[in-house]
Amino acid sequence: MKNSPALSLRIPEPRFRPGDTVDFSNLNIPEAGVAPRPPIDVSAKETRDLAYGLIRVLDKEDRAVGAWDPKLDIAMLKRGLEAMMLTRAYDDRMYRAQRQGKTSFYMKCTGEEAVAVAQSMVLHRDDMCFPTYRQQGILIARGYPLVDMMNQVYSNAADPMKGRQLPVMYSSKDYGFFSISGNLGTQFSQAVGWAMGSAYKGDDKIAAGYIGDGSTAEGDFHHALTFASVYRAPVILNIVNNQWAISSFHGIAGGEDAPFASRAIGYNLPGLRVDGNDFLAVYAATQWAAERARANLGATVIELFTYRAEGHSTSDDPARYRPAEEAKGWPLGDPIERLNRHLIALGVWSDAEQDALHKEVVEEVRAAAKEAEKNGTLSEGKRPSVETMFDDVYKEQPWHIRRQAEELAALS
Amino acid sequence: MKNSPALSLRIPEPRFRPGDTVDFSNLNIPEAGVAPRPPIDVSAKETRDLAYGLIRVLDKEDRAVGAWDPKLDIAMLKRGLEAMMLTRAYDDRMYRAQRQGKTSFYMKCTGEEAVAVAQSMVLHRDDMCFPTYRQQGILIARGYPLVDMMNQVYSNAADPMKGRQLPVMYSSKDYGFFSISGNLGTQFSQAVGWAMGSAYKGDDKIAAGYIGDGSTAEGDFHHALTFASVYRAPVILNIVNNQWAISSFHGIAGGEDAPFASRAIGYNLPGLRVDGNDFLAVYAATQWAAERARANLGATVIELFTYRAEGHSTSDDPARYRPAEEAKGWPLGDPIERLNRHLIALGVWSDAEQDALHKEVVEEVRAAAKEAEKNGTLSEGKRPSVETMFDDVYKEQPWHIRRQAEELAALS
Amino acid sequence: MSAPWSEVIDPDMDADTEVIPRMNMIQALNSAMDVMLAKDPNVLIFGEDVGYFGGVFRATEGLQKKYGLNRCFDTPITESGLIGAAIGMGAYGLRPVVEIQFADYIYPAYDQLVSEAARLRYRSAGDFWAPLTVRSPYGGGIFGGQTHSQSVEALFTHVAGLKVVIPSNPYDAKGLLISAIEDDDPVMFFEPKRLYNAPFDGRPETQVVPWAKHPLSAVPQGYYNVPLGKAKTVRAGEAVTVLAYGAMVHVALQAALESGVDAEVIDLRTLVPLDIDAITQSVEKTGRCVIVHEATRTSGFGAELSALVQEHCFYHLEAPIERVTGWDTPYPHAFEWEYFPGPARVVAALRRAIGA
Amino acid sequence: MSAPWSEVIDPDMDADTEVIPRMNMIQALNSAMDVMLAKDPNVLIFGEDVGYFGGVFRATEGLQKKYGLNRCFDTPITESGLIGAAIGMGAYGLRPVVEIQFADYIYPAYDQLVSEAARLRYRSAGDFWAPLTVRSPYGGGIFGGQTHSQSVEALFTHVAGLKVVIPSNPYDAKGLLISAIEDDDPVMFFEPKRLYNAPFDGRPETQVVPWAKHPLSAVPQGYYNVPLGKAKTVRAGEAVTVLAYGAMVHVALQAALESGVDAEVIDLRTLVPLDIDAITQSVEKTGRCVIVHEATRTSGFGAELSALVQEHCFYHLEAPIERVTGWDTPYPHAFEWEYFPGPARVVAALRRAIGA
Ligand SMILES: Cc1ncc(C[n+]2csc(CCOP(=O)(O)OP(=O)(O)O)c2C)c(N)n1
Ligand SMILES: Cc1ncc(C[n+]2csc(CCOP(=O)(O)OP(=O)(O)O)c2C)c(N)n1
Ligand SMILES: [Mg+2]
Ligand SMILES: [Mg+2]
Repeated sequence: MKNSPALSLRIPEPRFRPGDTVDFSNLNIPEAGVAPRPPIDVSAKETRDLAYGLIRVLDKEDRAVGAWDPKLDIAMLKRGLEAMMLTRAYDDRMYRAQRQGKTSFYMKCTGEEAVAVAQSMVLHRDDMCFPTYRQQGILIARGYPLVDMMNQVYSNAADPMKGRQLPVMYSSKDYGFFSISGNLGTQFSQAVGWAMGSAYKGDDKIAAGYIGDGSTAEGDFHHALTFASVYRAPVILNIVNNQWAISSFHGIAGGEDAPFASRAIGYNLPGLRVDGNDFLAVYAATQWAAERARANLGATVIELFTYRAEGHSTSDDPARYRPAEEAKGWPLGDPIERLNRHLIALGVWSDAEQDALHKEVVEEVRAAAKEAEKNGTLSEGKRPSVETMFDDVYKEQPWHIRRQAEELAALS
Repeated sequence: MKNSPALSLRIPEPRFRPGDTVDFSNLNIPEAGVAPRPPIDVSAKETRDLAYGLIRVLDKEDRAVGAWDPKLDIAMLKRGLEAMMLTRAYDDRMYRAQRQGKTSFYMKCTGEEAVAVAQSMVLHRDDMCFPTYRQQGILIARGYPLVDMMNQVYSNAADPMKGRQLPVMYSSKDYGFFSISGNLGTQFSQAVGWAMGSAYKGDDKIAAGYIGDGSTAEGDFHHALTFASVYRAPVILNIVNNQWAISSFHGIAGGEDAPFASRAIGYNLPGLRVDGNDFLAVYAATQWAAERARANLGATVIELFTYRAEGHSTSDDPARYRPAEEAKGWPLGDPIERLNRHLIALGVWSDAEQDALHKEVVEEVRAAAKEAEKNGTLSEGKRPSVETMFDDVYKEQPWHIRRQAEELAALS
Repeated sequence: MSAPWSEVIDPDMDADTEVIPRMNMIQALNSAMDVMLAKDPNVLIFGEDVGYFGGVFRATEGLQKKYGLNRCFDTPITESGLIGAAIGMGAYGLRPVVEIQFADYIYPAYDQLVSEAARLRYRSAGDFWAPLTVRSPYGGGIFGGQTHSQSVEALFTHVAGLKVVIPSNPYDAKGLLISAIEDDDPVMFFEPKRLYNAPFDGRPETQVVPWAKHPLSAVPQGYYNVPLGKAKTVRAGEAVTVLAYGAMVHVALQAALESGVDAEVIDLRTLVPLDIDAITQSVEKTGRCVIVHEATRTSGFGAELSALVQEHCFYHLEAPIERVTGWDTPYPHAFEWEYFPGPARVVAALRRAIGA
Repeated sequence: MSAPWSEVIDPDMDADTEVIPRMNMIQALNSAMDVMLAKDPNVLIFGEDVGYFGGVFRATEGLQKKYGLNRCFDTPITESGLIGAAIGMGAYGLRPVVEIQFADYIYPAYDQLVSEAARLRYRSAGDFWAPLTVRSPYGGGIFGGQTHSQSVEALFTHVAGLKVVIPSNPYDAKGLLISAIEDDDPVMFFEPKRLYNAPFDGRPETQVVPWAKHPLSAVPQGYYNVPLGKAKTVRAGEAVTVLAYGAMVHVALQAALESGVDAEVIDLRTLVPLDIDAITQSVEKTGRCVIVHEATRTSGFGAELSALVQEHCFYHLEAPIERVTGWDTPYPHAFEWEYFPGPARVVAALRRAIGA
């Protein structure tokens, strides 16, 4: 024993810190089109190479290639492009609204738009998504009113959440969008439970859970995979690996040595690792997993490999912990640009049309914001009525909460 | 969507329930000696076949075969045999003591003795084990006084735990045996933390954590593997898969479709699946993992494939949920019998010696029990002094606890 | 000395069921689940060992056999996971009734209960909710040591959005559990395990009398409910009000008997929402109050009761409110009866309260 | 109107350090960790984002750079896992100081804290213990919505084996944190995040005055400690005792000023173990008591304080003890100031308490 070496801790560090030159050339990025597409009743073990690989459809020439090409028609592609662009324009506007003091907080999903948009186009509206705060694209792709999203961000008089939630914590049962929680991870096992509910009833609805790379470390991740495996729940378990969890890189969650998708195999669940900035790859992988779930074959884990191109939230300054140019150096590009180029390569789209669409979505967002601001912002104008803050703690208000409401009312 | 089938839940059920005929012939049991023994710096991925296979050393002719044969000398083998037999005799006596009303509760490890005994012979006494309630063999193999174990079980005046803990919840820092918790799973991440402590200090001590097959579903399992992987902690993470968790079979924990050892790979940790009733296999796998940990190569996950031959505890009647003969049908046999036969096959041991040893350990236990009972049992005789129940909540007794102690004292 | 429950005021059994069999508390709970499984296809039961085996306390015995694997099944050992799944199912429209094997093991699920189940309706402004019922045996008196004896109710009464219910007898157990299952809010239903098979008045040295001899073991076989939020006066008295719940109701009755103090004993039954009117009416009459619970004293639910009583009845109080509780230590195995707040301690408090 | 802290009784700074710089609370906490990292090689710091980045509130800024990766590092996002690891390290002989990024996110670690950290010494009869310090920002006033504003202290005061500490100013923050790190029991150290950068008296409409203008921002650079278990009278008065901690100390002082009521304001600083003597001495003098905290009312720590005050001072009390607290709802984003118990609510309670 005494001749063994002194032990030491390994504290993982990201490859680049502020001041370092960004060089992602050692990142192993398989070519588009090479990943095989197994039948949906494949065994978990047989998906191993997919879990360690990367499903990609769009190649360097912006063409859709390989077995995973979902062969979408042009209208669908354009719908996807528009929803992603609208999402980005929405984010930009709301970010600025926060900077202008109109609300307390905001979170963008810049660079990750393909995840929510492509998935929500695959899923049905009566399937249920259990999103994190970076899947606003689901609501936008499904046509949820922008004004209502903004009303929520402003906590104003028309906020569907009555001012109760931090900005971006939307909820809409009608749009298959479960109430977002501020607590990381918790909804991953809830998604499985919801899917189990559908199976229990003999229905045909499926669920989709979302978790960030950093949040996979929470116990909920393990509980979700365990339950999904044991009861063969019809659910898609998405890991959005955007490389960062606030200031911590994915290696702090254990994602450096083994890809997150590979966790799935040990639970006898198929794991797919997907280029998250490739709209077509996300679409195709989700479609595969959804078919599998609907065929009563159980859950699939999908790691969406992407990059958080901006700060964690309006409270964050990423330049403190990663090089400012890291985002630009991300080798998998930008999902909007890539889909745009694909449409151009197909000959059905042009830079001019892209510019026009950009103006359109910006204008749409601007108009919505004007509309929403009529209902007030967090700092000014109309608010939800104060008494409502005592509602919905329980279905019916118990005496002690009623008295507290009276106590507050008596003060003013 | 409407032409998809109605979904349904899969509720796993064990193959045999009371009344069924037990037939384990479909259990895939690899031959002894076939599993390769990789170098300790092997990558996690390369241990895949070991995680899905079963490391076995003792073959059908009771010989030690293959790369995993630890080549122990006869004295070591006899020490192991004796410790296992002593453990079983101890269990039998304490079980009867409970039935006689001398204590409230007891838990046996019958059929699983090889796990604790072999491992504690590999590990150093200043390494730290974080056992569950089925590793009493560690204390016994290390020569912790049987009388003190019994004092604990009786919660009597000489109980080292001062009557504070349920029977079998031993603690002994001196013997590298961490205080057992009644809460499942919690100590798995603590074992990793302790190992991190050793690494932080540049020491050479390692830790061993234990968790049951059923308890792997707790978040702590995931946290332990995550931390062990991220910080490369010098720890052995043991999963004691004895097939049952009270009345729930291993399939309820998700162990039917993918072996528990296979979970390790997704965390970039090597996973070994080991015949837990094969003393030599347990010894060898533990030695491999310990060497790895001491060489600063990090953690290993070991699934010890065994069988809980008796009830969960004195509160349990397994005949309610599994065939009474299931234990006898277990195809991997009994660890004591197997080591006994191995020694006989080696020509250094006989049935007569075995009988004599059996009488010896029974007598040793009987004598210890007589001794312990002088200090009282839970139902009769001396007890720890009542005032001590207010000690050790904090290092120093705060005023409110002191007043409560006075309040109790004033009553009598 | 006669059994303390001879003083129990009879239940008003308005349920129109013919047969009134005798049930112990386990049978009553089982019957509640049986009734609800039959009545509502959205009710399902799961938890550790509750399926084929019927639970370590046998509360779900026979239900899997009667209703099928889907309606009553085992879960992996992850309290957090099973509550998380139950929330998802609740949001789907089901009414999951889950068992946490011992209240001591509820902590891993604390986040799911506090951050999620309790807040879902509020944070979504009524868009989603999860009507789950969490059953869990709690309390001591069974030599369970520190991890099979805990009383955790106060950790949930502090959480807005959860209801907390604790029955003290078979009749209430069934009626309250049915109300809990039918309730659209998440309900924490804590079962005093020492009362499962027989009433217990805190005197371990006396012989166990089975529930069958207790009037509140007359439990209708069919559907009935006992409303949440309503306390029950189980002994009328003039000298002092005793607030109790669970096993402590029986201890309080025994203490009243032993002490000869004319105590009014109130069985709270629901801690949140609390029946404040029943409490204030009694304390305004007696001017004195003793609170009894098994949980650790500091920040126990007794603190809230004491605060409320003095807020509502300050000008009626003639003596300090007394708390008789478990000590601020874990439950030590060897000292079951030194820890358990038995009748002797309640008697002493009653005497102090009336100034005797 | 003068700043309420002009009435603060000056700290007795007996630490023999030459330079007394001005620090805000974040700097004071950072300084405490800096001092302890330098003093004791067994002290190490970890938590989510605390390493290179220095924590989302910057409390650990510069410590990794100064002491190396091993002494201050990031952890995976698993509060339970990091507390579990800290317990193991504590048992090894280290003194881990861990950060839970927001108190709202402490629930996943509840089991490890309650079942393990709190009980380890007791259940092993002193064989093992884990001297960890858990730092966590808590409380509202920052428009953090319901998951960045919670006050969770009562969930820990109920747990025997844990100490609970809450500072209200930079001087105490550093001195108490050093005591907590040196303490051999697990200490929950909750930091009122609204006070991190400036004192706050509950009046959002007034201009922020930096800590530098507050006498208690004079924080010695070196080692000193403020003992656990000792409250501090921050305003002497005769008419009514106000018990407060954290941000509410400043609100209470402001309310005293605004109301003109001659209130004695006690900053509890440590909730467990509580300085009962300081409380009873004051209430026996004033005969009246107002308790202020931000947490939800039902089963909040105010309930325990109320119960204790009436138990210890019943015959001195001339009016009901008042509780001014957060409401029994989650913290609603749009209604920050309707939820936060500001000076207006305390003033009203002071007036009720003195019968005005
Ligand atoms: C239980 C819990 N712990 C900590 C936090 C604080 N927190 C909010 S976001 C975040 C990082 C999450 O990273 P990741 O899961 O990768 O998601 P991303 O933000 O990258 O989308 C942290 C630590 C929280 N909200 N909940
Ligand atoms: C957190 C927690 N949940 C539930 C229990 C109750 N319980 C005690 S042992 C047990 C089964 C454990 O099975 P396993 O992990 O396979 O270990 P084994 O008993 O087979 O050794 C259960 C559910 C507990 N002690 N702790
Ligand atoms: Mg991320
Ligand atoms: Mg087991």
